Amino acid sequence: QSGKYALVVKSAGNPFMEKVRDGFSDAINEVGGEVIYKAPAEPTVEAQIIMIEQLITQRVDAIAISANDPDALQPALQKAMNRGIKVLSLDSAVNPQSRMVHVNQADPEQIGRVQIQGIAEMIGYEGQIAVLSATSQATNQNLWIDWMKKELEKPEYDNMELVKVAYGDDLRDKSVSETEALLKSYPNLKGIIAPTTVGIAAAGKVLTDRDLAGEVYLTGLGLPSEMAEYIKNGVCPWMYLWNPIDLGYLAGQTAEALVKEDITGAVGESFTAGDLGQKEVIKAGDGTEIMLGAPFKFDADNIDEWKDVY
Amino acid sequence: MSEKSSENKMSLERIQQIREFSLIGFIVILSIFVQFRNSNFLTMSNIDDLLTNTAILSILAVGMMMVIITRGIDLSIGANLALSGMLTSMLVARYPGLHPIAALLLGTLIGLISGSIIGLLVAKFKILPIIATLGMMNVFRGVTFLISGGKWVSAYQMSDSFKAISTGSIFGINNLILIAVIIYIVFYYFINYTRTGRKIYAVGSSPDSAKVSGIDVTKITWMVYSIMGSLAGLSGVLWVSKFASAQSNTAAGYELNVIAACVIGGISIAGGEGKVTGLISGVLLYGILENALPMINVSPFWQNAIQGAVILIAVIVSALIKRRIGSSNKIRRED
Amino acid sequence: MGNNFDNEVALNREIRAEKEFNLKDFFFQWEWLLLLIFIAIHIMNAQLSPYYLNTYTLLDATMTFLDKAFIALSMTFVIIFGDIDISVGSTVALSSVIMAVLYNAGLSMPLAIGVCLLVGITAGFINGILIVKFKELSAVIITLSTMILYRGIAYIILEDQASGGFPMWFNFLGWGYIKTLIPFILIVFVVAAVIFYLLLHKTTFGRKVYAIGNNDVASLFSGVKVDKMKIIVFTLNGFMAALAALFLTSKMGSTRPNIASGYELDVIAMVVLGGVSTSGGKGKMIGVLLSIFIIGFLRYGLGLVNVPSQVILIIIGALLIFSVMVSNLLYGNKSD
Amino acid sequence: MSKYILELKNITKTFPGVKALDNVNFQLKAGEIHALMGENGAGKSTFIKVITGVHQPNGGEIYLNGEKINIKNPNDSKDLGIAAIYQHATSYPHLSVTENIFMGHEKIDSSTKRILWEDMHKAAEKHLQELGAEFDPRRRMSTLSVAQQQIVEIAKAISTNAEIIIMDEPTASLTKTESEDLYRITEKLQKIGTSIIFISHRFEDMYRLADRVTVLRDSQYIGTWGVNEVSNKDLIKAMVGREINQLFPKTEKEIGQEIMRVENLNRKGFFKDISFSLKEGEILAITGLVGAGRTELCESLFGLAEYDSGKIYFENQEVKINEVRDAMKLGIGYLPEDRQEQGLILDWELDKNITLTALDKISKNGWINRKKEKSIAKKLAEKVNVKARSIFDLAKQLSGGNQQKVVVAKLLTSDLKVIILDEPTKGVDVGAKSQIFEIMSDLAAQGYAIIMVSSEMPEVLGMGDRILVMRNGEITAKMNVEEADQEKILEAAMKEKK
Ligand SMILES: Nc1ncnc2c1ncn2[C@@H]1O[C@H](COP(=O)(O)OP(=O)(O)OP(=O)(O)O)[C@@H](O)[C@H]1O
Ligand SMILES: Nc1ncnc2c1ncn2[C@@H]1O[C@H](COP(=O)(O)OP(=O)(O)OP(=O)(O)O)[C@@H](O)[C@H]1O
Ligand SMILES: [Mg+2]
Ligand SMILES: [Mg+2]
Repeated sequence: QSGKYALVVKSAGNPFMEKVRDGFSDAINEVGGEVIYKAPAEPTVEAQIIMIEQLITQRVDAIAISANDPDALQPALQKAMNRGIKVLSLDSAVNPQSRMVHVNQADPEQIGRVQIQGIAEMIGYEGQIAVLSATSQATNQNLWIDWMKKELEKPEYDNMELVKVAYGDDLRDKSVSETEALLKSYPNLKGIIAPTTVGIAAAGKVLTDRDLAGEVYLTGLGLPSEMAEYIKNGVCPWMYLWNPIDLGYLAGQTAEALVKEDITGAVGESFTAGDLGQKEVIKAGDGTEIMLGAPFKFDADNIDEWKDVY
Repeated sequence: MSEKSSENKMSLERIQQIREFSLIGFIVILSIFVQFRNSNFLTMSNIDDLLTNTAILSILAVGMMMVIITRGIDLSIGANLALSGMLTSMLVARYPGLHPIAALLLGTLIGLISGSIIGLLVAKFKILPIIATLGMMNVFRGVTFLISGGKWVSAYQMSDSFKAISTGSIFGINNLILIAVIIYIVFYYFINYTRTGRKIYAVGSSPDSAKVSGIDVTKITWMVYSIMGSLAGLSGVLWVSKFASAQSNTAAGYELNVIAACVIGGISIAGGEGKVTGLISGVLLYGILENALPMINVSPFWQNAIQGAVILIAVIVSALIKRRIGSSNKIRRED
Repeated sequence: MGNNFDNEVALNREIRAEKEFNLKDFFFQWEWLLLLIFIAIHIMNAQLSPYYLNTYTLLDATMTFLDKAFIALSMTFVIIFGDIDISVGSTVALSSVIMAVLYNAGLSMPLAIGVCLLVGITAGFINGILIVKFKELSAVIITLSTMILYRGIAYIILEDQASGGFPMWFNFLGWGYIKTLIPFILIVFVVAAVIFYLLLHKTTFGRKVYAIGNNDVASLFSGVKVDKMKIIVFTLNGFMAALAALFLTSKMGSTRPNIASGYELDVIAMVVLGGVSTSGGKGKMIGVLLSIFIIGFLRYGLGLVNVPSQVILIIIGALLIFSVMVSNLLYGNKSD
Repeated sequence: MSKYILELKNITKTFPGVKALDNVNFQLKAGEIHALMGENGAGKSTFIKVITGVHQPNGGEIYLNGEKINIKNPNDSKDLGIAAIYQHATSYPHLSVTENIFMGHEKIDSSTKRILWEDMHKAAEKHLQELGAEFDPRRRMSTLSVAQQQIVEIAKAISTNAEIIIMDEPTASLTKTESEDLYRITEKLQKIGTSIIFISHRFEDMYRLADRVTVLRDSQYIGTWGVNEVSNKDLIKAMVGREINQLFPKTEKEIGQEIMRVENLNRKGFFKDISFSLKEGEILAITGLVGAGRTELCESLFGLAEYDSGKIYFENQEVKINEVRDAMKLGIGYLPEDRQEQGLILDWELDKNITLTALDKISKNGWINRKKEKSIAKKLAEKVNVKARSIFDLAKQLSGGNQQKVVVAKLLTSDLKVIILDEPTKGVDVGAKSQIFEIMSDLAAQGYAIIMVSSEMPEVLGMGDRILVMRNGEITAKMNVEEADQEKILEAAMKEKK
């Protein structure tokens, strides 16, 4: 049985998404389906809406999307679902009304908390920390930052202080100047959490250039290839990310399960996701999701095997 | 009579000087304000950061200034920068032994080729600059996506010597600042003291006059876009070296920052007008805004609006000052 | 003119007032070339995708680009002036955000829509006033500043939030069909296009726009109220941006401060490919309309066969340059 | 070897649809001043552009000192020692006077190739002084008046040390005294051996300067004469192809009631204390030296620039003229000084140009009635006798004089009472001039009141009923034409105050 499976990502030219695509293709190839990969040149929701319309016209069987906006795709995706297309989101979710199920790389709560735990360990549970995020309206990041703040309320962090959340807009130049501003405005800063790939690499570069390894610690979410340099030189002892290939693979498997109508995206259903084994649909807010697993920790010991992968 | 002529003597230079002074005054006031809010602002290390971070913008601005003087515009520089940055860093990743100077030259050459294609379109095929560069912006960006295959070139793939291009320093001055200063000196001389440099103004001030007085308008136009391209190519190498990462969407939209810096610096979009000294103050003001806003803890949601308002106020104030001087000059002629 | 005048009877010479029909002149128009490209694109798309040549697809395709196209209609006037307005994307965002926020604060939807349009009008009016009051500054720099400023205000208002939850009927704007076939937006656009066509080519208003674009000094000396005209046109452009905001917002069901970024370049490309020269005074509405549909259908058709967006980028860029180059070669450059 | 320094044989030049030069011959003797005359559109400017390499001829040969040469571009001619002052200013408005003079042949340090600014400023100052000009060479070109810009153009030509200097209507925007300066310079150049080609529509210029005169008509070579060998009448006939009996055709008319009165009008920095009255059917000539503020006065009367104080009465009612529409509503029409920049839309057809001032007339509720438009345009174009094929000719295709007639036609679309004409015959040939004057007289006879600004004495005396002389923004003399003469006017125009 074949079919057309579409994967829509945030924007073109993103190595992480290229790996998601590989995993997705692996899953679809197992059943002999056709993969349609779509990546807008700019990360805008307007471009994604157009792509969804094109996919509807092509009568695909399923659309898996990593959304540039959780809400703005709702009318387009509902139109798709009305035409019988199975819709799921991955990586960056759409709201529950716009999807049948979300494939979650990691629990936002866990992502938020683990980064605080990481930085706390690095700085010895004491001192000022700051967050360098992507854009001020990036939903993913904002959700994680909220969980970070909740984690910080625990008593073991009483000696730690979150002094600022800065936004580098996922632009290299801006992320660099924001990092520099942090260092200057808070001379006692001990740690930076950057839950975004461009931000963490820019921060890593600034700390490296200023020889601040061992004085200011960096962690967050980053691409192994981008961060290899800074993990090895000690600026960022470790950081987290999930495996994009597995993420893509799970999304592909989920899409197939939806198309075959093994699942409908309701809580409690379960299916076999190829190599990843049995997966269950669980409740997430108003909607449902399938969880990939815990975020993966990259450190000096394992970074070399990953830096060439993505 | 001699009194009259000495008064007149001031008019051309005076107007521009006062305009620059007003901009510098604005910069000083802004700096004092920021310093008041964050005492780290006027420290050596921050000024060093500020200049380093503004260096690439300032290099691009010199090229853009010449383009704008000839009544043109170049929207493709961000894409051009990304293309040459990507190509160069891919090469560096493959041949880590590549000498940094060779990398710089290579990037400049790629930029030169891209720029001269645009020059050809504008000068020879008479395509309006905004269309030619808008079209080529798409093409360069697309080509960058394609050759990189969606991959980035990361820090670990770049040799230390390559990364040192932008982190290294001579006499304690960062290389980027140094390169920018050299470029400014060279172009200051070129624009003000060579015949070819003056022809740029002639072409912008009146292309028809230039044509009948035997200036090769096509050649000058072509040259200007080629220079712009070369500077964008050079900036591409500096950029990827500075940030130790090459993405296909590097510097997307950066052209608008450069154009904004130019217009703040008094380069008239209508052509024929603009000076290197004015440009420097424009670039500085822009750099300070970028540097200062993160330092004074304004809400990130306010940064855009503040930036827009400051640019608007800066250009309006300088226009008003210019107007003032212009009209008093006219009245002075009467007696 | 040569020698065919007999100077002895030169006085009170008759001057012809009928246009001779010249086949060459007639076909030697930019618009015909655009029409050819337009047809070629449909043929190509039909070859590439089996889904393409189908009433539903073709009509549906228009829904993907018509929101911007509204702005292109009024931007045509702006560019004929020899000016430019790069703040339109930000105006879309600002008017959309204010509408959403007011609706969610309890304003009724029709009123919120009214406010949306009013915001657009105000934003355009401010552009116009600044441009008229500071003539030495050129529209580029002024609208560059307001572009940053207007979006900045949208950010201040909505910060990182999205705002939506509009009533069901509002959905109709962006997604509705008339007789389940013709997209509502297409009908509105056709009406708007006809109005703008007539306005530009058949009225004194349009005539004055061309006059100002060609020579504003001579227009002023001829009694054209140049400043007033400019303010009206920029205000109109703001209004059209707000209209586009309505459709876009409906399309997305919610709004954010970062919507419609990069719209200005898309809109300018549409107008310019349509044969409207950025140096002012030249261009026809028909050309702009053709170019809107050329770019739109080309994008859609290539997307339909899943050509990577980076390749589409290259194709659109090359098309823009190629077509202008051909027109320069064919019709010669007027300034030369 | 040859007795001619420059010789052109059988030069032909066609533009798409126009044959601008048809087998034209021309010989320039070394050290002579040679006048080139002919109607507007005869091909004079095109001819000199062929010599300077701006245009390439379609046929014919050019000899310099008996040697056949090939001039491919303006640089070639510059290298050969030919310099030209073009009819339409070829200046760089944003640059300094010095740069305008030296663009392309800047003074540079021979080893470093560095531009020597100070040397250039000094040299420029010297050139300007030679020309009797007082302004500073560091000034920006755009701040100069038209006449001053013209002087810069001349300085530019002199600065190249050319052997042949061509001047295309250099006196068109100069007043009498300034023209005198120019004559002096030209003669000085001749004395040091420069050969000069001088194009002008003024006979005065020719008689004062030229040794020989060549006439072109309708792109063709008509003949060359020694200036003293040919009568004025024959020369005009050669140029126009018909006889002109009366250059200033003043018709009998009745001067009616006062229509407009200006009292103590002031605009700071431009004019002060201007008072005069104007009657129906009257031609009021305003003259003075360049820079006297006449244009500025006209602009204020037409609502283009606000006046600071003073009163304007129109048909005995006090009125305030704030913008052009106000003036037009009252029935004031204005023919601006610079027809190309201010009067016409060069890329437009004649019909659209003509009706631009009368869009209300050809439209209903804003809808343009093309049929009506075309018929009005045709009527008016014929009325002012424009030399054109059809009303769809582009304005830029017409020669200067015909362009001026189109601007006059624009005025006639409105129901005017007062017509202000600023230098209406600048750069216009005798034939067209007489036609323009004819139209003027006609209009005056129909009861229009006319204000005519002119720097040309014969015109002022020939056409004006009353004469106002301005100097430095003030009126220094008012007289009736009967009591006026050249001396009186000049004295008032140059009277030093203080
Ligand atoms: N670039 C051009 N393209 C087309 N036609 C031209 C061009 N230049 C001049 N002509 C035409 O050639 C003819 C001669 O023009 P030219 O300017 O030489 O006349 P002129 O004798 O200098 O007139 P005037 O006294 O008004 O300056 C005119 O019919 C003019 O319209
Ligand atoms: N470029 C300028 N800069 C300053 N003031 C000027 C300039 N041009 C003109 N003016 C002012 O305007 C007055 C009148 O100038 P203008 O030469 O236009 O007068 P005009 O009498 O109309 O002369 P024309 O014979 O050229 O028409 C001058 O006396 C001067 O005060
Ligand atoms: Mg001429
Ligand atoms: Mg005047």
